[in-house]
Amino acid sequence: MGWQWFHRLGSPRWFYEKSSAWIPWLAVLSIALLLWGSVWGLAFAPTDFKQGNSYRIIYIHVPAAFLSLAGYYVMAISGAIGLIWKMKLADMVMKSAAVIGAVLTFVSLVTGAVWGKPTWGTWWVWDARITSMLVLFFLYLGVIALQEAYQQQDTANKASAILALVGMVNIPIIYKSVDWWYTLHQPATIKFTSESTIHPSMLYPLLVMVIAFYLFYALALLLRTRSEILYRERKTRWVQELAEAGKGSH
Amino acid sequence: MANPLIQLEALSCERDERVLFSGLDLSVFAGDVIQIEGPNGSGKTTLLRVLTTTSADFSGEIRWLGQPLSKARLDYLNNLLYIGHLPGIKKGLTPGENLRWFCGLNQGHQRMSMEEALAAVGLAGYEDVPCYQLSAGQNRRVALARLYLTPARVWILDEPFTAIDKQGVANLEKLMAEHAAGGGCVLLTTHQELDLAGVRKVNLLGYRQVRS
Amino acid sequence: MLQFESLSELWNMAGHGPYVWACYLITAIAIVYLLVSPLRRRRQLFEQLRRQARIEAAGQSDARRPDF
Amino acid sequence: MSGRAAGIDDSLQAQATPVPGLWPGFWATLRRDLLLAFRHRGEMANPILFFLMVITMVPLGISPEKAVLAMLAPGMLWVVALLATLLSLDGLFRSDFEDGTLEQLLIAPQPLYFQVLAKVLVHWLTSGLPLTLMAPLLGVMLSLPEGGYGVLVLSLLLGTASLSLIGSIGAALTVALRKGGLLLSLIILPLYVPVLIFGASAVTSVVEGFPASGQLAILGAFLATSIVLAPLAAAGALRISVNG
Repeated sequence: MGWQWFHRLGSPRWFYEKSSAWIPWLAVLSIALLLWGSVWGLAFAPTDFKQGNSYRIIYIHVPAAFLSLAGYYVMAISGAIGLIWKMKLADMVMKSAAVIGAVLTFVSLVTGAVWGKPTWGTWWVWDARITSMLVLFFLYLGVIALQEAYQQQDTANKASAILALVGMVNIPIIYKSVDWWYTLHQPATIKFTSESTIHPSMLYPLLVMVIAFYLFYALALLLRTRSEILYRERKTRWVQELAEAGKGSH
Repeated sequence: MANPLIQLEALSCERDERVLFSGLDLSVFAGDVIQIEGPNGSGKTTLLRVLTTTSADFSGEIRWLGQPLSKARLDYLNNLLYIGHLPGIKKGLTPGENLRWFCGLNQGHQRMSMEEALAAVGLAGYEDVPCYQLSAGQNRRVALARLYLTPARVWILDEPFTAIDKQGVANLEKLMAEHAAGGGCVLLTTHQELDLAGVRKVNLLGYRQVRS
Repeated sequence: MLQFESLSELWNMAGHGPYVWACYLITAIAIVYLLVSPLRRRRQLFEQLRRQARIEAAGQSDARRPDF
Repeated sequence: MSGRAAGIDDSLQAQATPVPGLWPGFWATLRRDLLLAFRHRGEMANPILFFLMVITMVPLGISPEKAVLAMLAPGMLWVVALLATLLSLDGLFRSDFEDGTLEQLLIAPQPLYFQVLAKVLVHWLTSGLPLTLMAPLLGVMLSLPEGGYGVLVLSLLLGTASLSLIGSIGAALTVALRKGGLLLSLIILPLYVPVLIFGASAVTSVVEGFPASGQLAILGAFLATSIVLAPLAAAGALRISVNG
């Protein structure tokens, strides 16, 4: 009895129908929080006396960085669930999470680079965090490339799930190694301290943005997984009926 | 009635989101020679691959000596010999070296010497010739020499007669009959008509799912 | 408390404006992409399925006609 | 062992077939792959030649000045050794996949873990080990300072073994793909980052007069972890690749 929800969750159709109710809530909430946090961070939060206004990039850089790492775990764990319990829905979540994670990692990389220009006077610094982020980005790209390389969907899922799991085991090691490498080569002049000196009035909008990004991540994952469900179940009657009934609406 | 060696219960195979066959129940007894039939694409090779455990695209249960395969896997594999489309022969090695590797994996359980086995498939004197110098048919026969060596009870053969001459076919049929009579079983696919008494035929077309 | 006295000051951010706004723009593009691409894919899939259904329906009504 | 002329009847039905030994299976694959590597010695030389040639490009591309080369040497030797290993990885399971012996390996009554380990060991013996032995020579060409040679060899010895092990996962994941080679590099290179960092840093620090025992210990830890985990992942990946 207790396992029934688990098996039902494994049914893509059940999930598709159930989840349509969540989308409006998630969409409204995450977009509203994103806008609120952005306006707060851009216009109302106090200017940092050391970095000036460029620090306002933190409000997107840090949440994006959080989610790119958390997203990797979402991807790897759902991949593992798909491998172990052969749950189709988990495979679809994994495939969706790979793309979303890669996009968010890219965002945090680019915002980090742009932030570097006014702060350090250069677009790219081999800072520990940015370097780890770059490696993380490569890991995502590897999973996506492997996923795309296989014609057969089932093999693609399993292979990329294994790669994601191997990556998950490696991520802490990679992060620690890069940290260690950075302390070895760290030039004394560059010191990245904005977070240790951050003032509470600067922190609240960051908190809002972090929550907003998490909600947005859930929304994006949901939308992407749902479209993946439709694609993979396109030969079934319920999807075809949905197509007939849906016409153009959302 | 003796207990079956292999039991398939409600076996269904799905590949590329297409159901190849479903609801296949089959009991394989000692002494059986079973020919799997069906047109191309009906899942013959897939069924054989499922039976060798290299394919997991199935639902249903496979039992070995009454136990689910997941529990009796090692014992089953220890009793299995599979020759597939690809002969599984290293071109860079000699027939003797190839067979030595196979025997090494099942160490110490061979029924005759490698020379005898090669002689039985008509390759006497070829022990030390690299396989890339042999013809496709001869390579095929190197793979078939494993049948003489193995103590395995279950033989799964995918098109074993490909590139084999008439005499070779007759020898192979005789070998299969002996194997079955000795308490083994053979599952095979072939386009040829087998000259063997008591061959059971299973046509996969009969298990094709009808879409409602 | 609002930190900028005019829109142009908000835009300029004491020289850091281009960097900050570029970051927000890139993020906005990414967000829009992540929201729109699954919806677009779904619309295309539905269109394709409807087209297929139409072809199949047409085929069925012509079922008595011999092939070619 | 059943007798030579034993009839089929008694050998088949009399007793259950005994379970084959673990080490004989391991040795069988080890010996077979070593034999194959020996038959194709020409191919074995390729990664070493690659190593040599790329190292030759360094002074040509940067500067023949001794001080510059000495500074670059540890990192360069490590990066190029890593690439050379990567180049040879694509063939690890490919030929077995193409001629059907991989299929036979999967259904052998042997734990796949040890079979993969045997194959990776041969790969290391024929790529990582020669690269390691070559490295001091190339160190001379890049004017690596005197104290660095021992640690260079030791770090490569430990590190290339980890590289072969980690790489086997990628080789297993891409074995069924026609154009797996480039993809293999893409998915494996990020995983090589820690090994590269500690390997190159071991050589650098000993050249600069610091002890390298910490880095070497970490490389050893990587190797131990890889021996335990990588063949497991590779074995799982092989089953998936052959299934698809």
